[in-house]
Amino acid sequence: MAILDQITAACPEDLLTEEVLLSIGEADAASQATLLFTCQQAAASAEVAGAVNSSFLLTSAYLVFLMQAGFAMLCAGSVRTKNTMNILLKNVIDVCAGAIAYYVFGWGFAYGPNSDAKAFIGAGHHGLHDFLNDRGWEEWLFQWAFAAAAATIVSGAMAERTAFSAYLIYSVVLTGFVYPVVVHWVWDGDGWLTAFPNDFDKTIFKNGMIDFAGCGVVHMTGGFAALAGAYMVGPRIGRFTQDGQVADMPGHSATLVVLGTFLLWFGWYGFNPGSQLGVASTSDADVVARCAVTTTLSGAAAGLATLFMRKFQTGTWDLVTSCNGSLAGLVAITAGTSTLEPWAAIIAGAVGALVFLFSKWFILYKLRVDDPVDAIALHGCTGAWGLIVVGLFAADKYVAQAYSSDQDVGIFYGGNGKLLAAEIVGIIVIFLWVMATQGLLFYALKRMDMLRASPEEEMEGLDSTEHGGSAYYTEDVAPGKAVA
Amino acid sequence: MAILDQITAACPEDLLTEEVLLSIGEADAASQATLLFTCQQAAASAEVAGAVNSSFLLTSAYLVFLMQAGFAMLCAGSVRTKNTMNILLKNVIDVCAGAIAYYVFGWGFAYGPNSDAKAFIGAGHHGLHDFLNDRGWEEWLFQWAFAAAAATIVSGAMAERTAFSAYLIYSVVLTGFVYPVVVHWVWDGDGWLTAFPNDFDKTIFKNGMIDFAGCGVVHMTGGFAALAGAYMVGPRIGRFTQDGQVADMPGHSATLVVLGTFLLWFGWYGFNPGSQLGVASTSDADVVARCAVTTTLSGAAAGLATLFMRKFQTGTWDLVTSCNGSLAGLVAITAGTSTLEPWAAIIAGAVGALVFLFSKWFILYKLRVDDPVDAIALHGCTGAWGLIVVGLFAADKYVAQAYSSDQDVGIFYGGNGKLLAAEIVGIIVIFLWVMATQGLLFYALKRMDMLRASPEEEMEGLDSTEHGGSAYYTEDVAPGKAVA
Amino acid sequence: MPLNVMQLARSALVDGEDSSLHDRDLLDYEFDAANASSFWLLFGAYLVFFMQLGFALLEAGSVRAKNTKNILLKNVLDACLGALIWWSIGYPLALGSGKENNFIGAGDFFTYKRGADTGFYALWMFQWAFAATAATIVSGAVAERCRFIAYLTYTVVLTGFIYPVVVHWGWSDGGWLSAWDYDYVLDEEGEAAGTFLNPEMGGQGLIDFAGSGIVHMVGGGAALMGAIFLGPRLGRFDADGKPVDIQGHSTVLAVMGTFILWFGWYGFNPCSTLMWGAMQLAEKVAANTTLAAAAGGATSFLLARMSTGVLDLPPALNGILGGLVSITGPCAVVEPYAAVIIGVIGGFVYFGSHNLLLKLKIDDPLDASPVHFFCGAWGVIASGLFATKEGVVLGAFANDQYYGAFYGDDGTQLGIQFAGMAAIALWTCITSGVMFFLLKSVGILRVPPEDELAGLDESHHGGSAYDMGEAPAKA
Repeated sequence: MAILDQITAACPEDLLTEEVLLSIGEADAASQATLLFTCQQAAASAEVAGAVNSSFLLTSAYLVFLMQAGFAMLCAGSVRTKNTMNILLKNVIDVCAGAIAYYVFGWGFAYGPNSDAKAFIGAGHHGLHDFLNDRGWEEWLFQWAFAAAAATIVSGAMAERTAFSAYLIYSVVLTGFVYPVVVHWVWDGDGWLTAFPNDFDKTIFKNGMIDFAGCGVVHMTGGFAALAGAYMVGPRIGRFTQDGQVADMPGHSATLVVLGTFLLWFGWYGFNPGSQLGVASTSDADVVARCAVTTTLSGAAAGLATLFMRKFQTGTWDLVTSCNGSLAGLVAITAGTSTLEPWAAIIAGAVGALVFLFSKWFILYKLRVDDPVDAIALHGCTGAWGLIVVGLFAADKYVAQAYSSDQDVGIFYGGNGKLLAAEIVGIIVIFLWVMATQGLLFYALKRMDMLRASPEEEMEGLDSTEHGGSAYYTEDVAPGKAVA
Repeated sequence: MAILDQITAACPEDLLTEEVLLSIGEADAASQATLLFTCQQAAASAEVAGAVNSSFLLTSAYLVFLMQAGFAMLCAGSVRTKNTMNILLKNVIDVCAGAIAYYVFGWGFAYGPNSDAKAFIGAGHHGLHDFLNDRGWEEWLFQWAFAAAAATIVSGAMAERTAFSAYLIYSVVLTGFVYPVVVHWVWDGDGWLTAFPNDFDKTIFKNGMIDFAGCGVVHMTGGFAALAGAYMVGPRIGRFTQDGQVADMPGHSATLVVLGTFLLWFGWYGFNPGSQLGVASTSDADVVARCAVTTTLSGAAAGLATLFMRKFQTGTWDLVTSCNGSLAGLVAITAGTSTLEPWAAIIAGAVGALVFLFSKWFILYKLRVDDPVDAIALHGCTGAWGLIVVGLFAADKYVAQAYSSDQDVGIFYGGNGKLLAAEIVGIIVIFLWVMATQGLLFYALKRMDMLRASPEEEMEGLDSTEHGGSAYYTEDVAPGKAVA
Repeated sequence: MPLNVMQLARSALVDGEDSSLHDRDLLDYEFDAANASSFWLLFGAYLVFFMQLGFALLEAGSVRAKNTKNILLKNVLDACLGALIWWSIGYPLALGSGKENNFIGAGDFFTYKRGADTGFYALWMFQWAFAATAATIVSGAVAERCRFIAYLTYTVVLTGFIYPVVVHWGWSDGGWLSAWDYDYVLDEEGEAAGTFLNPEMGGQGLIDFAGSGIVHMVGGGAALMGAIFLGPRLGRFDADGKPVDIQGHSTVLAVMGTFILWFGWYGFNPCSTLMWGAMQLAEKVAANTTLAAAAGGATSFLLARMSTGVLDLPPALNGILGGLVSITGPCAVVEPYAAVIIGVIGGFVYFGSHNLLLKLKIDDPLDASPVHFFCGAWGVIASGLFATKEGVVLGAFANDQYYGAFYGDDGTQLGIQFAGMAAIALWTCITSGVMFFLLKSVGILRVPPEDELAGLDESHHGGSAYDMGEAPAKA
């Protein structure tokens, strides 16, 4: 009978035991139709759930993409007028070159399924080849947006003195190779650090390192690549005076800094909650909404803490540092956003602000590395703190919800230290990997004399030497040079 | 039998009366399987619907959060260069301090379930304690974004002359206490003004006051707090000349004003449609889409009306006032966005523009209160007009859809005036509450001599006196002062 | 047969309204994909509306400081005026549910009586945001010299007539170019016995998924006509006819605008699936959009580097936009590698047409016509080359018999794409050309030279956009 065949096709197999099938055959037409309709309905509903997840991930990817605009504005506001176009172009090219590099190389190294060294690096899916057998487009888009964010972190730290072509090479190497490898370790089921392992025996401490949205993967990678770069390229001319003092070099527009901060905060609502990758079940929706709340509270607490610490330190209400402080809070919560209680998020943010201010001071005065936007302190050091937070405060019920109940929890919740140890191993390994690969790259560029603009160019400003003009023409009259 | 146990587990209890259970036991296997599957299905579908609603509310909250960037840019563009950092920092801190204050105090006063004076104020849920038993995380986030928006309205009105620490105190008091109480009255089921009452006998006129997205709750509260603040702090030096003339003090960047306007308009699509709190049912989806349309048409009509009125009045095509005009249209539709026809939205917006322009003139020339961004006229007065609009134009079928069919409708749709009367009572009470509490606060600050910067500071600009520098450095050379 | 069990199951499932379980959220079966589609469309509308901000900032940054307020005001009004026109006559002429007509729609004026239809308002919002986009494109090309009254006129005509007609052709279910134009075959008794697809176009319609032709060519074509009839800005070409660079006043604003446009494009393209159920398609569209934008930006950036030796920003920004415009039409029917190729060629098209306009001494301050008109035309043609058969099926184009020439189609689809491209170009250029000609002949098109030199902000808008010093304290 046709309707029986239809029922067999549409209904899940475990429902249709022999007994049930027999009795369906004997039932009246109305009952049969009801069953068929129910089963079709179920299939349609499952499809809707899938679409809910896809659209959620797409939306999150768009928000993370908008963080590029945030980075661009933040960095532009933090540099001097004469280098504005230079830093803006770096941000634009990060996105463009990042998309192509991630399409050709990056995704494959991060998530490709055909690798011989599964724990270390992926292979396959390059150029999205054979991609759809395993994955959805929205996953690629979301991951690309993260890769571009990691790359962009560096641009500010090397601002005002780096040759453009060197930056272009760096950007492709980071999004194409260095960053995807870290992603593979921590987020791919085969990686040796992952907290979502295909096989718990093959991940670190048979437990894995929890890095929900990428304190280590994204922020430490970007932040310590920035350290390698800023160290190799050296300080801006005039940053350290001859008697060893540090000269203040304020950015040219605090308005742009605030605009960038708000855009980044807005984009973070894609970055953190989106990392749950789905929203269609009650538990997913709960995790997603909790991520949004902890993100908010951590950013807020860090902003306030920075404001008061700076007031105490300098006697002024410091806008730009407060903005960076609230970003530090957002970085600090990125790893633990799904597993921390709201009060723990406030602690993570407030202490994160302290970590940020201390490492900002340490990098500038002790290491004497010149970082115009404090990217190293903000993303690298505070990112490491964010990983430690997880080892301390990850709550048992939330770990069970977002990961699994077999995994270790924060030591304040009775964890046995495996999680904290995994986080610390992760911090060390990511630091070493990034410093080694990016340090080598920047060193090579330096030896080839490609890394830094000449002192004359730097004094004049890169906008006029590399980019053919200035970012601003407030004068009424056009400069009047003829176009070639 | 296993399948009966499964049915008992999966189906809602009130479905399974004794009679039904008996008859299920007698039914054939197919019927039993159908019922089981239907119940499972229903649960799965409800789960997806719940997730769609959560994700809708989160997205709306993100958009409302982005309005902070809009306020920041709008206010920054409307003040003079020398006070830019000051106003930007106020906006940043509104978000940060607002989040902490709303977390600790605000939500509990607004929606806490354990109050002894249920009609007036809530209690419980402070610090999100025991929160998850009743509510979802996304609800807190959405409400926090509204609280921060209400607080930020004031910053512009008191710009360029208020001491920063006074503003900090105000901001915490508003988001922690004054605003949540109004929310409780109008939006909590126990409030005495609410249109969603748990018990119709306990709300005003047994009908309630319709304020869908917060003309009264958010905009009047912010707007009249701004009036109290601007009146207490007094006009900027030079705003009123000695012969009683009003001196023009244009803001420093019209570009920032437009940027802010568009960000606000974009965010309003979270503010108004998001206030339906859900989208998954057909009637919810209808209401949400209609809110978006009425919001658009009212903002558009008000922008155009302002443009032509200003052209008639001044002879120029006035950009900044037109931007504020379209924002006035958005304010004017906020209360009635779910219950007005599109043509009524256009009327609400166009008349709203008139209300805005008239009250702007009245406040400046008659009350002689100096409001650099016209926040009082824009949010306070136009917000009151928005409540009246509802009493006039709320359409019967839309009230039935978004509220209930028992409630009164606008008098142009045959209402008996109860709704209009409730709106007017709401306007008066919110005005008095805000003026009394905030007036007292600002008066106390003034008496303690904490409210206003000194004349010298004001002349020099708050950026350099309170915030350690200028927002802009267009000069090439760093000031070269050593960092503390 | 214990009927009550089956009835319970049925009523719980089918008509929740009458069920005794109505009040339980658990059995709220009202939720279905149609409501989610409304949400999807609204979300898309918000993102596309956000593009207004992108255009505003891009255009403001690309003009001189003295005309900033002027161009910003135009962008604000495109949203305001656009909404009221689209509400009153635009939507009705484009997609109104009136009498069947291949050329122009009619019905649903003032959204009258449609408010109760589920999903109507969501679609209206989405379409409004598109209409406002088409109108905004023009303001860049006529920047710094167009009279405000002329601006008001062309916005009304463009959003109220020129653009809706093209939408009707290409996207309505009755348009002569539409891939969803059905004619009903009647049997002897006059009953519908079958459907016949797009008789005007030989059974197939134009593949223009999100509007490379329908939106961008219309906006870009009107922009080109505006730039031609207005003539170049004073000082744009020197006495020998060589172009003189006129720099925009802020690159920061241009970059900010470009990023916001790219962001908004994720509403423009993926949400053009219009349906929640087509999320897999939306994902692919989003990925294609990204790749084409990146490829277009990189290409144009490198071309400019090779031709001028300068690592310049505007070519990169316009190249990104050129890539986005190019992929807007084909985004649903092509593979990712094709999206990269389309973006690369889009970069060339932008760069070439930019230089062509300079040769012809046409001054388009924002390069609105190279980006939107020429890259839009390339996007329409690209569909005829790169559309895969699977893509045409997945993109829900009603007739999947025709697809891209590179995949073995006999060229029919490519021919249709050329015909559609030519029709849109001719319609737009002729109607908007006539309009700009009329405005010019009555002398209200261009501001007087002294106003232009002083700047429109000073002469029309009551002062400069910026006041970086102390307040003038004028009474």
